[in-house]
Amino acid sequence: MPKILVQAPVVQHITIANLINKLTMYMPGVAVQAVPGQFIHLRVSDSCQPLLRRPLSIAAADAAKGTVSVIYRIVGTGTARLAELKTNDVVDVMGPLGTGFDPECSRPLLIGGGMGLAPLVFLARWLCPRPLEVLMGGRTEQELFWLELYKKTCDKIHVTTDDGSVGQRGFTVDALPGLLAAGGYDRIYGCGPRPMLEKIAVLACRFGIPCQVSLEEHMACGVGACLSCTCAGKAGKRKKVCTDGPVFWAEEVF
Amino acid sequence: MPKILVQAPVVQHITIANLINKLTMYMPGVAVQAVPGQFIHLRVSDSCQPLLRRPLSIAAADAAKGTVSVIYRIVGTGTARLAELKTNDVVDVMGPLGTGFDPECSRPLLIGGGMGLAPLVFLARWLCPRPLEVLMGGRTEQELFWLELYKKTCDKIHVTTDDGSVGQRGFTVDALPGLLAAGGYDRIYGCGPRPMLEKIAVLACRFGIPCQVSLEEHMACGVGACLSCTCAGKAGKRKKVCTDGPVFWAEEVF
Amino acid sequence: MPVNNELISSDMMAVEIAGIKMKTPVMTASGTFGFGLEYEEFVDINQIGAIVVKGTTLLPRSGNAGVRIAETPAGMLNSIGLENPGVEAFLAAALPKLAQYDVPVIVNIAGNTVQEYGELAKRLETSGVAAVELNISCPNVKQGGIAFGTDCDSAAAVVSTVKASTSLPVIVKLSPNVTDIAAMAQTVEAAGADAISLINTLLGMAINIHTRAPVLGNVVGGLSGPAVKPVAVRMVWQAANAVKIPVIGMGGIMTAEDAVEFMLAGASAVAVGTANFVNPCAIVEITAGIKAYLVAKGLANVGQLVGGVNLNG
Amino acid sequence: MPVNNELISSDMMAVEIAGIKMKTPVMTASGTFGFGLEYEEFVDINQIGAIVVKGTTLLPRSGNAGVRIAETPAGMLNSIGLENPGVEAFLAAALPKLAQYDVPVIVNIAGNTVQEYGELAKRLETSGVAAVELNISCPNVKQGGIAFGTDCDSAAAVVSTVKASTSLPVIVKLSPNVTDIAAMAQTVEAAGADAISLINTLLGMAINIHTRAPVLGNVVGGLSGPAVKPVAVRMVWQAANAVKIPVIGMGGIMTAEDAVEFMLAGASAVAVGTANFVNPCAIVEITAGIKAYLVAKGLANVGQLVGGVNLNG
Ligand SMILES: Cc1cc2nc3c(=O)[nH]c(=O)nc-3n(C[C@H](O)[C@H](O)[C@H](O)COP(=O)(O)OP(=O)(O)OC[C@H]3O[C@@H](n4cnc5c(N)ncnc54)[C@H](O)[C@@H]3O)c2cc1C
Ligand SMILES: Cc1cc2nc3c(=O)[nH]c(=O)nc-3n(C[C@H](O)[C@H](O)[C@H](O)COP(=O)(O)OP(=O)(O)OC[C@H]3O[C@@H](n4cnc5c(N)ncnc54)[C@H](O)[C@@H]3O)c2cc1C
Ligand SMILES: Cc1cc2nc3c(=O)[nH]c(=O)nc-3n(C[C@H](O)[C@H](O)[C@H](O)COP(=O)(O)O)c2cc1C
Ligand SMILES: Cc1cc2nc3c(=O)[nH]c(=O)nc-3n(C[C@H](O)[C@H](O)[C@H](O)COP(=O)(O)O)c2cc1C
Ligand code: FES
Ligand code: FES
Repeated sequence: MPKILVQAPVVQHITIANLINKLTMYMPGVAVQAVPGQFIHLRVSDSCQPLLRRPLSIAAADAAKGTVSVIYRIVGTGTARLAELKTNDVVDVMGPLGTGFDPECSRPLLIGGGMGLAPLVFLARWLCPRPLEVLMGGRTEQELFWLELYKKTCDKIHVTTDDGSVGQRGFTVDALPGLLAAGGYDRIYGCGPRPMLEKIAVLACRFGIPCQVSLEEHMACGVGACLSCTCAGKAGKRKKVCTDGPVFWAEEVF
Repeated sequence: MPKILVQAPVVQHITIANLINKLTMYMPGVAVQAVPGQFIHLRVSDSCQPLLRRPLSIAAADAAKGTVSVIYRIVGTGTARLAELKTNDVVDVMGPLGTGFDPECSRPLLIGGGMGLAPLVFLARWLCPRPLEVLMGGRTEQELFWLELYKKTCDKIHVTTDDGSVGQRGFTVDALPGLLAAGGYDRIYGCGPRPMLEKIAVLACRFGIPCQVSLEEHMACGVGACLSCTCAGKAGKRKKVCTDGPVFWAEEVF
Repeated sequence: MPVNNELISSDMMAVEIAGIKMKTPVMTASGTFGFGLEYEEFVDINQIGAIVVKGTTLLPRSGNAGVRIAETPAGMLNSIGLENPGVEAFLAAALPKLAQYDVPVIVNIAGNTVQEYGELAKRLETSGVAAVELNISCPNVKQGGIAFGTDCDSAAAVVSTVKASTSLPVIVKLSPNVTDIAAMAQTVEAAGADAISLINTLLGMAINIHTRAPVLGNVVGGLSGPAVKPVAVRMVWQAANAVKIPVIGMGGIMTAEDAVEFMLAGASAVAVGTANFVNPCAIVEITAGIKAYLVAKGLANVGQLVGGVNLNG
Repeated sequence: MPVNNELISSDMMAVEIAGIKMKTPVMTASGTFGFGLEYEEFVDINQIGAIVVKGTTLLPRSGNAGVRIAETPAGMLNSIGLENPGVEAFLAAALPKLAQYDVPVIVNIAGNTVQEYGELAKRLETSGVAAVELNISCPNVKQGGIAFGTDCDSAAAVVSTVKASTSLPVIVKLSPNVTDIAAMAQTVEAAGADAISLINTLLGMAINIHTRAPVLGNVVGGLSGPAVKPVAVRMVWQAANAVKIPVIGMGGIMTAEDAVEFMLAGASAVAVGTANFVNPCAIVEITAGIKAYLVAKGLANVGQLVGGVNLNG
């Protein structure tokens, strides 16, 4: 699976919620190879302002159409630049990068917090037609535009919000013990803030369910060359989030 | 005449020759004050790449419509950025800056080389309906799109090209002695490369004709604060091209 | 009772550096704001913390020949070479105009010799001058420039001579072109400096690959602007931790966020240089932005920011 | 007779630095190109002048904790802290893979003590290693780092110890965080360096004004990228004029124009660092661009550029 550099035209760029956009680009070479959990590394400006690329998870890849989509939140300069892209503008993209999720399971539970739900959209589609459940957490009702993106692929959608405006009040991890006790899952996939993933890993271990998590670190190269993204791994071995991950077995990194 | 900072919408942006554009912006406060020879200082990017503003001479100002135009050649990063502007885009502009031409004359000769012809377009219009002659020089026929811009205001247009493709072969200054000997001018206005201006100054002095020249220097502030643009003046006194000029009496600076 | 915004805001922004009372901590950086009035049409001069005027010498100087500025990625090089009309012309022409405003005037001075610094400081001990800033760090002149600022002994000699020649507060402007900025800060503190300011420009160079000539007439020049900000913040942090006298921070400040960053690193006041060229209203916008930051963070006084970086954060 | 472009171009681009024969003058900068193969899918490794691998230490190091990079205007700060698997792992795992290619491999080494540098150099005197580059300028580790590179005596001690321990060519990588780069260059030349490379990163800092914490886990980090280019060009120019040994120039090279600028300033070869992150094809594009420049200017050999800046231009 070679990593490639492409000048990808924008096919569609839509706002799906407040400050959340979905960007679809034409890059057949990436689309045909991509697996869920992998990411692309986008150049957001042709000047050196900002200088570095921005990593975004692949939220959809359509090998037939040759398109790859990302779902991103506008949080700073780089994503604000990205938001200016119009149809047919060309984006400089490296991809697909990193190691994706392992699909060997029959009753998975997907757990996503915030933008961690973006790569899981792709994963859910990929795992179809397995019976699928997703546990999603957001701060308020406003973040639950994700429901729409999961309803076709998932049989059951469990929702928590910090303020209780939709679903159960609290965090995903508060709802998790109950779900796991009800049982039946043979795999957990988690993506979201690190504290959430750590708690998921503990519970997964307790319930004896194999668990994969997707990590985030600040990245310069995206290909394992700069060591800006490494995290502590098992037995003191460092892991590169950009190439050894972003997806890891929970016990590799926690 | 206060200098102002305005966010000026682009009214029209057209290509008038290869790599030469005319940009018209709405900035009534500048338009109403501007006199020929003055310039505006444009920010070409909202990031710090490029960082500094770019000075461009005012080529037209329409107080009634509130518009100001510049004619510029794409030579580097900044002017390339400028060239991307579309109608209704907003440009951050300081102006009007510098000291303009003195209009007290009755039979002026305007002499322009290359982009030095841009401010003289405005000057020619301003001096109407005096009998006007312009001597213009370019490298080839391709640069003589200027003819079009002067034919309404000028009675006589004298042309030189380096390659002789139009008008007299040679430089403007080669044609100048003949014109001055034929006589009758009571003012010379020159704008263009420094060596040309120096020669004009010498001839003007020899023929006893008051002469104003417009100089160019690299500028940071444009308002007299940084001293990046100063040139040697009379009696060892330094002159700021951005505020004491860009228009000087020839004997002040040569 | 209606809130008097003006009063609240003055109080929350006021600072005092080495006895100089300023309405805000935002000053102009020497050499980027002329003699203080060039930006009058864009900025309400009375809203500036202090005006630091262009480097002034005993005799007039015409500066360096050739091209004096070059643009670089997120920065600029300059090699003005201390062009200025000399201290007498400053006193006769520029100072009276500045005196109309209610803003402290700080005169940046450069000498060819240690003695010249002393003479300049003495000459400037006059009504209307709030302090002198010793430019021992100008990279653009052969003498009286960077040599004093990169050698501890010379720096100390300049400072003690000036202190002996004037009762004005003495700010020493440090060069970033040194191995150990903390040692330099301590040296000038020990020699009697009332405050330090930093950074002056980093020595840089650019070459035109088509003509093969240096872009600047003077071959090398001083780098300023956003590009140098990380170096400046680091040096302000190191210097502020090394001395007890107040630190005036500068180097690439374009926004209020940048100014706050310098204050958190240890600066009691900040100066804005290159940003003026990009945005003539930079100083007032930065001042307003700091105020807004204080309000948003519930802070009563800008002094609460100084040195507030939390290393265990 | 058909022109053999391949041959012409190899000839015109070939350089030899301290006995290391390189097909082109464009090398990788240590720490930005991993162990040489991470960019394999983007770059034809055989077209690279030389591969300088990540800073290697005697024992494995896990590097600094917390966030390790921060973006700055036209640059970046890094505080990797010399994470690496140690010299034995390098020799066992990385070197054999690099040996497949026809490209000189230069190992960047860092020791905690003078002796460690010697041991590392001795251990690396093995087939497949073309030279060692002494990293006496890493701003991100407490020992074995910048301290050696900012003090002439320590630098000389490291160089002479290494020279006594190996017959490999020794390149000394200088820190820009010094007052007098020319003096440092002369010191390491006198101590036996076969070449010098510069600049390493400028020490910088960034603070998050919302959390008040330093952006980098290590508080300070090294600034690289276009922002530092003017400083790097100036230092290369000063160093090249101070020594007779060849100079490898780096610091913010993004384009062929930048590379040519360094060579005109006096660099016999150049290294590309941060640019790889922005454009994974940077090295090949820069190489092609230099060739195109030579052709356009009618130059037969890239060596003709070296030190070609015309000060009277
Ligand atoms: C493997 C991976 C996949 C990601 N997938 C997504 C996604 O699908 N959708 C989404 O909205 N976001 C995703 N992120 C986070 C996204 O990369 C950042 O939000 C983005 O880089 C912020 O850039 P900015 O310039 O807008 O913000 P700024 O805060 O201005 O960025 C400053 C610098 O910090 C880096 N940075 C800031 N936040 C992060 C972060 N959370 N992770 C890594 N680097 C960061 C930026 O890349 C940049 O170098 C992912 C991150 C990683 C590492
Ligand atoms: C008072 C004044 C009036 C001008 N009027 C016009 C005009 O009407 N039409 C026109 O086409 N050009 C005019 N110029 C020149 C114009 O400013 C430059 O062509 C332009 O700044 C180049 O910017 P760039 O980024 O495209 O080029 P680059 O070469 O990339 O610019 C690099 C830096 O050098 C400066 N620079 C480059 N060339 C010049 C130059 N000739 N004069 C001053 N600074 C320069 C730039 O401003 C910038 O800071 C004028 C210059 C001055 C000083
Ligand atoms: C054009 C220019 C002229 C300068 N002249 C002086 C000077 O005369 N004296 C001085 O101490 N510093 C001088 N400086 C340095 C600035 O005061 C300031 O220290 C430096 O530019 C860093 O701040 P900045 O990045 O905000 O510009 C000058 C800087 C510039 C850009
Ligand atoms: C992420 C990163 C890691 C680096 N690691 C090393 C290193 O291990 N050893 C070293 O000598 N220099 C190291 N450097 C410095 C570079 O080799 C180079 O000197 C510097 O970045 C300037 O070049 P650039 O602007 O092209 O990046 C590192 C730079 C970066 C950005
Ligand atoms: S981002 Fe460079 S090693 Fe992971
Ligand atoms: S451009 Fe600043 S003084 Fe003229």
